Amino acid sequence: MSRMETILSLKNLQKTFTARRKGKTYKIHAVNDISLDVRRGETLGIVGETGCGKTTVGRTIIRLTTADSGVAELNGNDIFTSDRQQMRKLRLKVRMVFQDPYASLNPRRTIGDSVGETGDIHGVFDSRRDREERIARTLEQVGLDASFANRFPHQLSGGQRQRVGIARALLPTPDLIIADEPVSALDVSIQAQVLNLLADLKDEMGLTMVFISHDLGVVAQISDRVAVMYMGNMVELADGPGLFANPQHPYTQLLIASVPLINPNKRVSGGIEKGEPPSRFADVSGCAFHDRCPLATDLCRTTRPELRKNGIGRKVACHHA
Amino acid sequence: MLTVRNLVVSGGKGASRVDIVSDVSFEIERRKVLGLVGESGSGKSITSLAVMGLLPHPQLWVRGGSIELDGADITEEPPYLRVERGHGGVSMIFQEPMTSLNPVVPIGDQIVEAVRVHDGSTGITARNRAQELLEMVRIPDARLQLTAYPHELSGGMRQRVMIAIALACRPQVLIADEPTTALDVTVQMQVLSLIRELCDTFDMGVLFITHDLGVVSELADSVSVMYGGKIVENGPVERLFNVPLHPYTSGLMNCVPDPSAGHRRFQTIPGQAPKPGEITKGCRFAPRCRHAQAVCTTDTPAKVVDGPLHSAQCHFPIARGAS
Amino acid sequence: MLFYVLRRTGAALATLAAASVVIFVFIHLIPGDPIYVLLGDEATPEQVEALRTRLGLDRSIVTQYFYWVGNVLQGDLGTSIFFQDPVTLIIRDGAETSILLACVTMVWIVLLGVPVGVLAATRHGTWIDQGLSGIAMLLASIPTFWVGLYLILIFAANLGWLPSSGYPSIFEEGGLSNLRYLLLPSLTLAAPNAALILRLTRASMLDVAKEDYVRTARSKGIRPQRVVIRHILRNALLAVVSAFGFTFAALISEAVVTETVFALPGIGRLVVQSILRRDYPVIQGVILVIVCLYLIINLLVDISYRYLDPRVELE
Amino acid sequence: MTRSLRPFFDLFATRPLAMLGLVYLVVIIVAALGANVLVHYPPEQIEPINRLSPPSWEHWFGTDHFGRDTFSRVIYGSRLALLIGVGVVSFALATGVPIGILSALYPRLGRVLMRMVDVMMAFPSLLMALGLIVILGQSVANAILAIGIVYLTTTARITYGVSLRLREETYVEAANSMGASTFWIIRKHVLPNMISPLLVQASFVFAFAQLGAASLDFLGLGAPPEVPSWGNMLAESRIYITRAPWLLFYPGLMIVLTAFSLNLVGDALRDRMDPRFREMLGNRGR
Amino acid sequence: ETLRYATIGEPPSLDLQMGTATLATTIGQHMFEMLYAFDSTFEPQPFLATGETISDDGLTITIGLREGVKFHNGDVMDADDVVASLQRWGEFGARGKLLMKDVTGIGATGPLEVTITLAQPNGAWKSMLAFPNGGPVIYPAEIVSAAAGEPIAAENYVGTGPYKFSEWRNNRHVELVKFDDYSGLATPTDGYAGARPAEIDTIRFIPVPDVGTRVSGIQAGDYDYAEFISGDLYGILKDDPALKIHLSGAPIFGLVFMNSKIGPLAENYPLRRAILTALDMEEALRVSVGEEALWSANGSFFPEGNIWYTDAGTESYSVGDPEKAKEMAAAAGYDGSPIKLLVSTNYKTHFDQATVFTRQLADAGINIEMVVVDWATLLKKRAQPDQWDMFVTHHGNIPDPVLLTALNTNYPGWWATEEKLALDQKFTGTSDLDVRREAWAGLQSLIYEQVPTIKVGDVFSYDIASPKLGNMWDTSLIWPHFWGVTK
Ligand SMILES: Nc1ncnc2c1ncn2[C@@H]1O[C@H](COP(=O)(O)OP(=O)(O)OP(=O)(O)O)[C@@H](O)[C@H]1O
Ligand SMILES: Nc1ncnc2c1ncn2[C@@H]1O[C@H](COP(=O)(O)OP(=O)(O)OP(=O)(O)O)[C@@H](O)[C@H]1O
Ligand SMILES: [Mg+2]
Ligand SMILES: [Mg+2]
Ligand code: NI
Repeated sequence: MSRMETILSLKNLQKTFTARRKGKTYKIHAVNDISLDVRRGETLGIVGETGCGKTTVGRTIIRLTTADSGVAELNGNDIFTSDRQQMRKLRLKVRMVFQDPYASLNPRRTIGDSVGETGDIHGVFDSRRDREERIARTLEQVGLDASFANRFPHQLSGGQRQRVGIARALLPTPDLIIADEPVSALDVSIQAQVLNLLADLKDEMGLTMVFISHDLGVVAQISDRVAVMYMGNMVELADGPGLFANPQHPYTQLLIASVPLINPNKRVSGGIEKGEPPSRFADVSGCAFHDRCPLATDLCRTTRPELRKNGIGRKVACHHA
Repeated sequence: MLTVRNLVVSGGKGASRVDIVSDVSFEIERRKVLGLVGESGSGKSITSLAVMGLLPHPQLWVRGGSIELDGADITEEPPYLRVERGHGGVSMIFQEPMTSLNPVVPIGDQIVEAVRVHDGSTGITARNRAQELLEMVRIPDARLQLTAYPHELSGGMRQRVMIAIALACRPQVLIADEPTTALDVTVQMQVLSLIRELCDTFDMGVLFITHDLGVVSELADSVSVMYGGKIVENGPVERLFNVPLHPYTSGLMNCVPDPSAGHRRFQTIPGQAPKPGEITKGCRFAPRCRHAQAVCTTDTPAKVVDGPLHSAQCHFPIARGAS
Repeated sequence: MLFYVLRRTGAALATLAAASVVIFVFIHLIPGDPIYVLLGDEATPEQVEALRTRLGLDRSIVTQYFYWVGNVLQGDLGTSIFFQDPVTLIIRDGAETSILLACVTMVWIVLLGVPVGVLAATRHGTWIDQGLSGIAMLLASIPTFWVGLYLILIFAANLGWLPSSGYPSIFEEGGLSNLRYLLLPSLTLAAPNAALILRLTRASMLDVAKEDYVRTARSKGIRPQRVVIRHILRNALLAVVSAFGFTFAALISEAVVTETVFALPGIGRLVVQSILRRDYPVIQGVILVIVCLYLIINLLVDISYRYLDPRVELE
Repeated sequence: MTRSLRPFFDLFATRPLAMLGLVYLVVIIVAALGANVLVHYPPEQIEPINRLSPPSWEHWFGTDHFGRDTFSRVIYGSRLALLIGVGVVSFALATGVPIGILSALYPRLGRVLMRMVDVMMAFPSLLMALGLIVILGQSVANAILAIGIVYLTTTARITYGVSLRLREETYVEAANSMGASTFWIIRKHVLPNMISPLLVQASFVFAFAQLGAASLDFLGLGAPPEVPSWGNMLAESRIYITRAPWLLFYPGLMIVLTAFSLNLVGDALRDRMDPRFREMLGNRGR
Repeated sequence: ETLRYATIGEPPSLDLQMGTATLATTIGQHMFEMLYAFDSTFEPQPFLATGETISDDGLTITIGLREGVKFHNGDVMDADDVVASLQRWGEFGARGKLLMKDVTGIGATGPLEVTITLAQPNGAWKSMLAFPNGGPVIYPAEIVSAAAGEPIAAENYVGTGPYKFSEWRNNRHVELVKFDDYSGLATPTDGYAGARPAEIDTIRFIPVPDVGTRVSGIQAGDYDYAEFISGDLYGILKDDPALKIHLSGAPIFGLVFMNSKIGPLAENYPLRRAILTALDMEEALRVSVGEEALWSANGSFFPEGNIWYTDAGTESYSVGDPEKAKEMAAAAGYDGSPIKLLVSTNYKTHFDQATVFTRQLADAGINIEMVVVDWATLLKKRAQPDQWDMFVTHHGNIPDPVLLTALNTNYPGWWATEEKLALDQKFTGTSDLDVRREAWAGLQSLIYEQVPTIKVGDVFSYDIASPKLGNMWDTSLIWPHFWGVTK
């Protein structure tokens, strides 16, 4: 994880949704001015609570959602301004793994067809044989037998389906994988298998990955660097171990303290009483976290803190860290 | 207080009958939280529905065993009969706060409905009680929120409303079936501490169902681990987590990611959990177990004990056997 | 709310405008000519031309259209070629029958469809359920006029319990007791529709019965009947209510056959006859009115739907 | 093939009535195809001397007012029933499905198309069919077209609804993220997953087409009456309701049974599509 | 008391001068009266007239009018009313031209005297003044002059009859009420002639389109009288004590017209005769009517006993010989190309007959292509010569052959051969009955030779009535009437 070339670079990414409630129009700042670099070969984790904008970040990168403003560059090519043809090529390079392995597989297509779909769309296979071989090889890469190619999704278990989901993102080999909560639908024992698989693939193939999850534990164990999001803002960016050992932003601290651990000595206490994330319809001024933050001051209520390096060299968006 | 003995829940009739929950026994005491953990499909929810008397007939039914509450047999007795017969109450909070509340009825009315049945009070009294309950589960502006519809509340709030409804039934035992899975971690902590607190205030026992070992470890007094419809290990929380007997329990513990542990490979349990009726002989964990031997696939394991409260069903328990 | 109604009304008006063009074009595509119907066998070409000019049928379609629309906007639907009466009057008379027939039919549909649907759902999987569903489907499969003819034969001609046909307005002698004239027709018309509502009620009851909140309701210890009525039925009806709207609107056109069999002076029969004798103003007027009714009913259903279901936003 | 047929047999095994319906439909199809072999009177042969004779050995279902053999007309009628059913269904699907899919995938186009469908739906259906028949002239093809247009709208609506849902499916999203073209998505993802609801819709449309054709016949605007269709047999002979009831009975029975069977089969299919029902059958999806 | 009459449908305008619809006449004859009326032997008798004097050359007809005849609006009828009515009818009326082509003037020659002058003698004038169907019924002059070529509006239905117009509610009923000031004749009722005493207060004509419902309605007592019942029900109904059957005395007959303007049949008389030879009318009548008592395969255009009855040419009627027809067709050069037969389903009889003919012609190797349309389309299409070769219609009973549509050169078919025109001239150009009858025999035999139209056969329609109706006639002359009837 030394200095390496930047593969994906996001600058001032901004996305606002409008929603109507009770006859009023609300603006939801799903992604609020986020800048981020992903380096070749690394796994970048993004964590945060429901609705904080993690998925939106992932989706804007491959333009499943169009960003309002900002720049995204993949290998130096601007994603947001590329035309149809360039976009098609780009989608061969950046691939997604979806949260729900069942929903992301067409129940009427065989596993082989699903895995080979990207190749089929882009016409990368030389022949039927070539196609079958490469599908078989990819399936084996994710620990599935080549015979799975002829099965249907409903004949597979959850863990196997997610392996298929990953296999699909690997054929043909991409530059970047965006994995949106790829394991949160799985049981712990299966989750562990899949996480190991991802780690192995990364080592073997030098995969670059943006790993999105709400589960701090999972992110911690797979990511080289972690970005913490809150209400569309990036509040902290740090290397994995550092973040957990020494969280700087009060929100990160709250998050880490809330993770239930297998530690019979740590008991549920009445300590955490600081409310829920505010509704996304509310327009918050200043620091999005100020109403839950023990350190909040008037400054926090009025001015939005920038993400900047703090005293110990960590990027934090907090007036007090 | 609540005693479940050798509970067997079956589905299907005749040749296609399968036991979804087999031979499950546990006890719940006042002011104590029993954690029931296990992977998806292990039969936790079915067990809790059986206890509630809410199994979906005729697909599922109790084939054997008994459920007693304060000495009264309440097996397969639906809640309204329990009320009529004056048996004690068991209430339940369900996994999905989003879908467990009637979307077209204001939450106040939904609470009042329960208050009416269990307190016999009506009108303004019942309404006041409902408000009181909402305050008790720490819903701000309880009075105003009585007229709110479920979709106007956040997930955490809805789960609190569910708890309020459960409390309105004046339960002796509260069953919480994965009440926090759909919630964010920060909110989860609040709900957990609320349950813990109410358990003491209302002098009730709690059956807390989850797949998250971390949650039980922080909340429960004792734990039962379910696998393939059976309880494979149970014991007080410290014992179980410090010296697990069953290989499944320890395997599970190793799978759980821990943010403070940094990069590491997970230890995994290979394979996947059996479907109901898939394994009928021997130990159901045998195909996935590292310590399994021939006997595991043929004979049902006997109970091994480690102290008065801690026991497991295994031929080769970890503490005694390997490592 | 007001905004929503206005917006929806606007959309309905747009639909209406589009519909008016379609009606007009459609009608003038119909071959044949009211002139020949009116003048009969012996007409000379000069007579034909004279009448054509008088009726304004010699002008271009576009001119005729705008002429018509202009009049419609002033509340004048024109004059029937055949009756020489204002179309509005003719429709008003027929509308009483048709709307009343639709209402009485709706009552049957609700009285038969919903409770029986509930019964079938609560007895789900038993022979009662299967029997009821079977009968319902059978009813939905029988041609209406068949039912009508037999009902007349049995209840009017043989037993003499009910009048065979016709319908004197309730505002005339006989008053409300004239509703008995609508008993057989409404039953005829209700049979297939009640069957559909029954099946819909049953299906959505079963759907709702599987919802988590029903389980929550049961867990509270309230009685099963109350669970069915307050929690299941209430939500199940949400799906049924929108079907009511469609059904009501459909009844008015389905009534064509019933009105013919029972010789009812309704707008369904009126429009068929008008088509057959090419009474353009009446066809246009009636269809326009039916389209309006359809739009109004749907608007009402949507609004009531939004009242019944708090989740739906009044966008 | 076996893979996709199996569940159907499972389904019908649990539903004896639906099974009966299916068997009946097969019998009707066979009868329609083999009509020439099955009957020993041509359906249009007139024998005025033997008119309105009751069922007998000679004429199993009696004769009509032309002295034509009702049995043979009923059997030949199944041809027209099939023709009308298949014709209407094909027309409704061939037009409604593309409209529905395109509207869902191209929202801007969809707004226009669906508004048009709305306008069409606002027209009373039977009257619209009637008007079309008058415009186009009375023939079987035109009856099919007129009824088909009526069901075009509902088919388009259903397709639109399903497509909207499918458009949101994660696997469609996934295909999108792979750079798939719209055509690819329609072909590989939308159409194949629409088959079940369309099948259900088709079976109901088939049933209602029979009833609709019968209503048109009743109003004297159906298929020209020399073609034996059950509907116009009924309509033609309704004045003999007391004089020669068998004339109404047999064709009526055929319509009822056919519509009933189709409804049964459609209903069973619908239940099968319901994932909850599938769950009960044991092949749990997720 | 109300008499409820179930009609087959709704009449077009009740302005009898303008239209020829049967139903309009049935209803209208209760309100409107004419100078003459037919007695039971179809002899025109003075009605509003007191009688006539005809000049020796037969060119001047002076008609005296009854005194003190009251219109429904209270006015008293005088010569001006009659003149205005006759003039309007002559100019715009449905059948007016047939007489008016010979008329040079109509004038009032006294307060109660009208004089008609003719260019040449006309033998049909009296019948035409007695025939209400599309005929010169007498309206008040101011109403007539206001209406001119337009059909009279409902509120202006003012006549002199025993019933006056009350209301017309579409699809519900047309209601007539007794006219208390009716000034009728004192002579005994005889056919339509003589006294017309109104016994029942109100008559309602209620449209009941479905024949089954009309029958059930009589059985259930909802109606007192129902018209046009299917022939096949005759057998059952004639023994039903709950109702009485009333046969029409005047047969209706089916006609199949051929296109004399263009197409394969235009001038190919041998082929037309081949077609005629192939047809067996008894089959067609049996199928379309049923009960034998209700039809008669009569080739003459008038029933036996009628003064116009003749069997000239009828040996070619209903031959039903496919073999011979085939030969004839071959000889006529028929090549098997389809012949378009226009028919509507609105009249079941038409359709049934067309179906039988198509079969019969197929047996003779003549290929008929049925074009099935609704009646309104048929009316429009038959006016366009290129749209059809044959079409099916029917014809009501008429008092004089001049009224026969087939003889009208403007009528679709457009039969106007030299032979026909010559005979026509002979027929209409005199008032001598014998000459006219002879000419008519010639015309009828020419019809069987040139086949401009084919007569199918006589059909006697029947109606049913509740037995409660008293003083009822047994068979109606042409249209059922209810003066004199009690309930
Ligand atoms: N298409 C959309 N229209 C309107 N609002 C949207 C849309 N997509 C997302 N949002 C809103 O944007 C915010 C961010 O959504 P996003 O899905 O990115 O969050 P997330 O962090 O992925 O949440 P989760 O953990 O629940 O997946 C949410 O408040 C959501 O309601
Ligand atoms: N109605 C039913 N009929 C038959 N089998 C059922 C039925 N409901 C559930 N099952 C089966 O019973 C088993 C246990 O289900 P249960 O819901 O108790 O699991 P769980 O432990 O609660 O899982 P999760 O963590 O996913 O909630 C599952 O394998 C399921 O397939
Ligand atoms: Mg997300
Ligand atoms: Mg569960
Ligand atoms: Ni989790």
